[in-house]
Amino acid sequence: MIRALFSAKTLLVAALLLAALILAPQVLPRFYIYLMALVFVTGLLATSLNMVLGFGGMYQFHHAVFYGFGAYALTLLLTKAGMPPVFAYLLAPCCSAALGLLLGLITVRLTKLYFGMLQISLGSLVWALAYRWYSFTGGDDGIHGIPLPDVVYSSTGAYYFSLAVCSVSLLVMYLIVNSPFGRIFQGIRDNPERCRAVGVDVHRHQLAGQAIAAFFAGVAGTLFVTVEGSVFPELMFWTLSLELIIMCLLGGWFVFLGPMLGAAIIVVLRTFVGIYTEYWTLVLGVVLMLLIFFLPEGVLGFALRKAGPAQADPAKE
Amino acid sequence: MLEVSEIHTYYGLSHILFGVSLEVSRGECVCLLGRNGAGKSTTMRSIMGLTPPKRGYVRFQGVTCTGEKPYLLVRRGMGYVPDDRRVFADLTVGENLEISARNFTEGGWDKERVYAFFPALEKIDHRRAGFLSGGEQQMLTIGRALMTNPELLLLDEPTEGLAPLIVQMLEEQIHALKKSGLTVLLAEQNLSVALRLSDRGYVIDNGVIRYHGSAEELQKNEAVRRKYLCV
Amino acid sequence: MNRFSLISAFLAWVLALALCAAPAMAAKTIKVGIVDCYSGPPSTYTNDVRDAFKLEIDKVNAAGGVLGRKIEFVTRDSKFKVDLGLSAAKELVMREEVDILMGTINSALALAISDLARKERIPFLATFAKSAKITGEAGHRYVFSITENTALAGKAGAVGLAKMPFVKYWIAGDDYEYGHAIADGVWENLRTLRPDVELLGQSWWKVGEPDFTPYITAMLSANPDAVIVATGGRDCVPFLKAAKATGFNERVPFYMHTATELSTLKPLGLDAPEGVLGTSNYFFYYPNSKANRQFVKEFQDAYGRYPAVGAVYGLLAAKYITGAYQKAGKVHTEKFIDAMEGMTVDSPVGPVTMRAYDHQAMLPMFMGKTKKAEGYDFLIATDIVTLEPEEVAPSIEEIRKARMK
Amino acid sequence: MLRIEALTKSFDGFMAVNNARLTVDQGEVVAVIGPNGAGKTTLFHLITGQLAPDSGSIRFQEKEIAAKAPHKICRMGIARSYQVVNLFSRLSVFENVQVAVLARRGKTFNLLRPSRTIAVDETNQILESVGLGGKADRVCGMLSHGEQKVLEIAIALGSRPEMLILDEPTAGMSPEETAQTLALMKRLVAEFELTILFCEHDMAMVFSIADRIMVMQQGQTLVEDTPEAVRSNLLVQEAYLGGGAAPC
Amino acid sequence: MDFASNITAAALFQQVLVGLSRTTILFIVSSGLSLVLGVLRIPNVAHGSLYMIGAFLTYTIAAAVGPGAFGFWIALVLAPLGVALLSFAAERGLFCHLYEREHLMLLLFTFSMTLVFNDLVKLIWGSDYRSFTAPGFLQGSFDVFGLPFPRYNLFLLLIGPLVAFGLWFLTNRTKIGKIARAAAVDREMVGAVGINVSWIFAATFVIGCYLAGLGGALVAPTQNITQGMDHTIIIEAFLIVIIGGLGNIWGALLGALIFGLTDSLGILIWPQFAIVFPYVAVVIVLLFRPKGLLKSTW
Repeated sequence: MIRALFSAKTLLVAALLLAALILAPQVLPRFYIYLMALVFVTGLLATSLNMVLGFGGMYQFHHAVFYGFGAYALTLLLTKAGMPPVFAYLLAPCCSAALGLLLGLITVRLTKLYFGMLQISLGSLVWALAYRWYSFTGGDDGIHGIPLPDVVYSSTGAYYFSLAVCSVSLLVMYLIVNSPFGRIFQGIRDNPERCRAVGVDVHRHQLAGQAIAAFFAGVAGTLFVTVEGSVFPELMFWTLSLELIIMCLLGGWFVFLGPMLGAAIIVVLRTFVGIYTEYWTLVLGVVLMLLIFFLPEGVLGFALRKAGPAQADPAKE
Repeated sequence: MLEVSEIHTYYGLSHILFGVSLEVSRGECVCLLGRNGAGKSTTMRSIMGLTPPKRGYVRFQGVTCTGEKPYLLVRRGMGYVPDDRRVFADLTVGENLEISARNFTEGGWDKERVYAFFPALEKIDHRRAGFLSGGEQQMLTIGRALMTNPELLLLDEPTEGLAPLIVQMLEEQIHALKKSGLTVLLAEQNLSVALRLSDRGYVIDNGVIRYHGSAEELQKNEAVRRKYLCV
Repeated sequence: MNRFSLISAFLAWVLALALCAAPAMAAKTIKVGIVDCYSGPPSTYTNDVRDAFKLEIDKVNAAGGVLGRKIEFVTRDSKFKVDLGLSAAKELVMREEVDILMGTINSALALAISDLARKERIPFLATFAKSAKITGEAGHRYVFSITENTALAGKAGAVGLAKMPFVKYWIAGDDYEYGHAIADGVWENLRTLRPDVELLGQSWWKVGEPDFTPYITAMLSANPDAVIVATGGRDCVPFLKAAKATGFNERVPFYMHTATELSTLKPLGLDAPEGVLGTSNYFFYYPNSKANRQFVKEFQDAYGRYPAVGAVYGLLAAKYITGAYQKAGKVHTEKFIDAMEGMTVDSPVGPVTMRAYDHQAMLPMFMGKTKKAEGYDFLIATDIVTLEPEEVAPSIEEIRKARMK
Repeated sequence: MLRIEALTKSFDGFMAVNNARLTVDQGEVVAVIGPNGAGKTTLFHLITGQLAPDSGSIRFQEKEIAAKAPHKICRMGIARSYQVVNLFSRLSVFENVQVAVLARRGKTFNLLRPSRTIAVDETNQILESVGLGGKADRVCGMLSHGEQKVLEIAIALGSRPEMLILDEPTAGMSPEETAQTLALMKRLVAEFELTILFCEHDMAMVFSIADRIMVMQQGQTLVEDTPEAVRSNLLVQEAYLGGGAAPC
Repeated sequence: MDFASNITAAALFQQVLVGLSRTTILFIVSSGLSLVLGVLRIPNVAHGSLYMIGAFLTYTIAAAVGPGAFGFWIALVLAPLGVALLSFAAERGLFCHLYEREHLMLLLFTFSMTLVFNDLVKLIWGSDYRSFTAPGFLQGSFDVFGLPFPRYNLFLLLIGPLVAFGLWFLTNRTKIGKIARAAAVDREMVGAVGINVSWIFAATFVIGCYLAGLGGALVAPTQNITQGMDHTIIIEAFLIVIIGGLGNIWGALLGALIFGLTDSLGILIWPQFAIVFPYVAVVIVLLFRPKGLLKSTW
């Protein structure tokens, strides 16, 4: 199954990259390790969004809600339910997927902007719930000092854990994107009407796609908790969702790894420009505007197009 | 008056017109005949600047205006009646005409004159254009084009999909326009209407002009008609 | 998928890392890292903290620093976002390797940083976050609070209100932790002090509510004796505007924690409603002591404006830091903390002690009423009653109970 | 096989299809002709479920399919191509057809198996049979118009339909391509035992392949008869050309 | 606790009035958004930023002219014009090159603009909040059935219909309005009857943004003018436009009414959960009318 998707060269590069990442904590200062872990989390989240946005054509405007929901689910399962960490880590993304399914049931009947705005309304209700339910979710103060298993408590432990989970998740998502389901999903993106005409139940696929994307957003949420040890309602606020869309766009939203790159750029940019100036959003805004003007297919999309003019589509090799 | 020379037009990547050339002199009515998808509408759109040709040129009244914005061409004196009518559905008939008013000079076309020309429109002045019948919409698009006071009228399949009676009526009106001195380029599938109206004709097929000659010649040339128009 | 994207992703990564791997350590200074929100409404408060802190630090450095070392500080803008602030704090700890963390007006962020401080064993001085949890149930060895908190403010409000004849109350406020904590604090304490009070109802609005008129009219139609308004900083101004426009303050007396604060009253100019009850830690015109007058003068000379309440927090933070290092005798975190505990420093509001048990600075509270006054183009607080910290702070017993939970 | 009765559909008061009737028997090739705007495409939309009729019945293999969801109708065995090229624009030629094959096989919720290992033979076979075998890896936007129209048919074949509905399959094609498409249609009927319902402006093509012809005008069924009968029908000449020459 | 004890007819009436004045602001802002959405097809997230800039400009102009009614009126006229000027520059400089792009791209483009505008506002005005007051005759309140109704809200109540009438007049009675309506449906054909669509788009964009500025100017006296005031309004405006029907300015009116009234009545009836009422209203509307209440131009 792996062999069918990757060439030997790709596998080699991936192995080297992975080895480099595994060795990184030995050579890099602690802060960069933390930052890389943050990139994994954010990148995984953006990639999960892109599954429905770039590969499914759904205007998923409030993806962050599934991220935050996963983070809260893990936290509450650990603190309130006192569940063993292994189960909590497995169950939390499922909670996100269930929420994705639930919201999806209401939203998939709508298309494009209507879909997106309805999702924002519903997501805002979920956000309001987390924001208001002091006794359960800690309200806007959030929950801090979450009791994490010892393995992931140190920043190196968190790094390895998020690296592992992120790699596996990316691989699984890549498989899904290239599976029959993914193929149909791309068909729906390009032409939902035609898809119906060849016998595809578009809504059911969109629903499933949303649940899967929500699942991985939930995984990213649990990783966030692992890396930061905190949850707070901002994780489900709609502005974060828009930032995620920007990451997809920045990296290239028709390329599988585009959002990963976009997330890396934004996280690194805001951390390091933030050191020198309070006005890093200004820098980001200008960069984005230039990008939309000159590189509408995103950084990675552009690079790929330059590399191979005939085939810009990532979903196939 | 109008000179189209060797234009090549693309829709995205598909090449539609392969070096189409044609000429229309002042006061003439010239028809462009061809089957569905032969490239008639694309030729019209290329002239009008809606789908600018990639190669070749369009010259109007002695000025090369290839790829110029449509609104500038209208100001130069081109009027355009699209094949799918495209009235402004949200506006009333009167409003449709009002916003199109252009280039008015003494004795030119204004709302009154259009209503006098198409009395049927006056009665439905306040009706929303989206609720008109096909024939009424066609009158409206022609009226709308007339409001721009064109010297050359591009008429793209005015009779398409209309009932025979309406076709007949329209034919008379177009004839009247021609008599009033308007230059007309008419794209048609309906051979009989086209030949009755025009002085000369071009036959287009698959983006190439296959034949051109006077109306009589076309009428006589059975072979061309069979081959390209399957009539 | 293709090696190309992998390679380019990796290259971008390396490039990014190379770009920012600049060495950051300078020798022999004490480094303080401040994370706070310097964007948007909260900066009205946070700028004062930073500026007063800088004023005092500059003085200390000019005199040769502490233990022969200069104190330097770096700031990071959290934009009122917890995730940004938290990663900025980690950056300060891990990359800048600061000795002390300080800051933040955002309670959620303060709690998150507090957790980080405990993990990293770095002292964290919370300068503006009002959550009682910081030194209450979530308190630990490495966190200090140099500001009143919701428990303090609530009790102060209750003590003040208990002396008034009101019975039927309505509670309204910003619908977030701070609002509810203040309201609960006032109400719980008030009920203990005056068992006959009665709650008619509550209304809660979202933070940043654009129009308070519907809330005020809804409250008026319930006809309470008094209203307890628990709004955070940013909503005070529009609420007072709406109160003035509807004549709310003339119909129903109301108490609002920060109503008398300079940051609230200054933007309103002379159009603020009069007679509103409020509490605050500090006024530049009260207490009218020599220390305060001198501080106000210095601050005005440096920045051309009156110091607001945040300035006292900034000043206190600077004084605590220098004082504790001095007392510890060497730059050592654990010794620093030992020195901090129970330390008393002088301030414009008199001597302030850092309570050893919960690391809460024992600040006095001033309750007053808004009023126009000659010489100012904005309203000031009058009829000021000082509530001593011993009177309003939660007892050590209460803190212990909270931490046991 | 397909029986349409008293079918009506209006848009904002405009009767696009008005009391239309049509019967298609197993193995037949039926053409629908009529001037532009006569309601042909609307009729097809109604059959395949893109639009729901106002009234009337559409029975396919004795089952009522009016107003059913398009994907359900497709699974019952009706596939269609579109007049305006309507493809999956970012997918390759191979993938375009594969989508349809996968959808038919019902493997669409298979999440982890690489799709390039599934249904490859069948897809390639379809591409071969329509003559697009050599262009499987092209992004479909790069094809010529004629090839895109053929791809339209290939996608429809991917659903393995019993009945194929083609909306102007040769519009915009060169004479050579038209001839090839005609041959393709004939082969399809023979090889796959398909029933074909199509509409077309190219009368030469219509009369060379159709077993029966339905003439539509202003949404109504004007005539439904054999080619010979239609050719000589005065009503048709009237409708088509406003009196004048007969359609060839 | 009894929720209903304070719900009297007078209170209800009062809440409706107050809700209507809130509706005015929402309508002004969201109709501008709707106009831009309908004609130019730009989901302009930066609309909220323009609203904020309008409020800041109002403050600055009023402060520059000096206290009193005169400064207020001058600011009320000039500030929206300033915003219009800014949007004109943005349209000619940026947007007019982007009309063919996908909606998502435009959405993100305008979102990037909000980032830029936000920091620019901070650079120009600082991050403190500002406040200024309406002139004397608009201050205070008068009694309606024993409950105070602020004069300024009455002023808003008068402005609302005025703006609605102005918009109606603009779209139905002026040539540019008619052209804009035509362009909303078929921009190519508008060009083909000799109209320079580009300028129509510019004009529509400027008018839409002017409305954002006007909304900002009108709320300025009732709020503190700060960074971040764009956040709430833009999400509300988008929801209003969506439930009303994209691009339909009467839909914006209807949506604003629903939003304003559910909000203010919610405050009276169930104050603890008032904040969720408008969102629930949106969800209900979209469940039953997935394309919004009135006809959308999309």
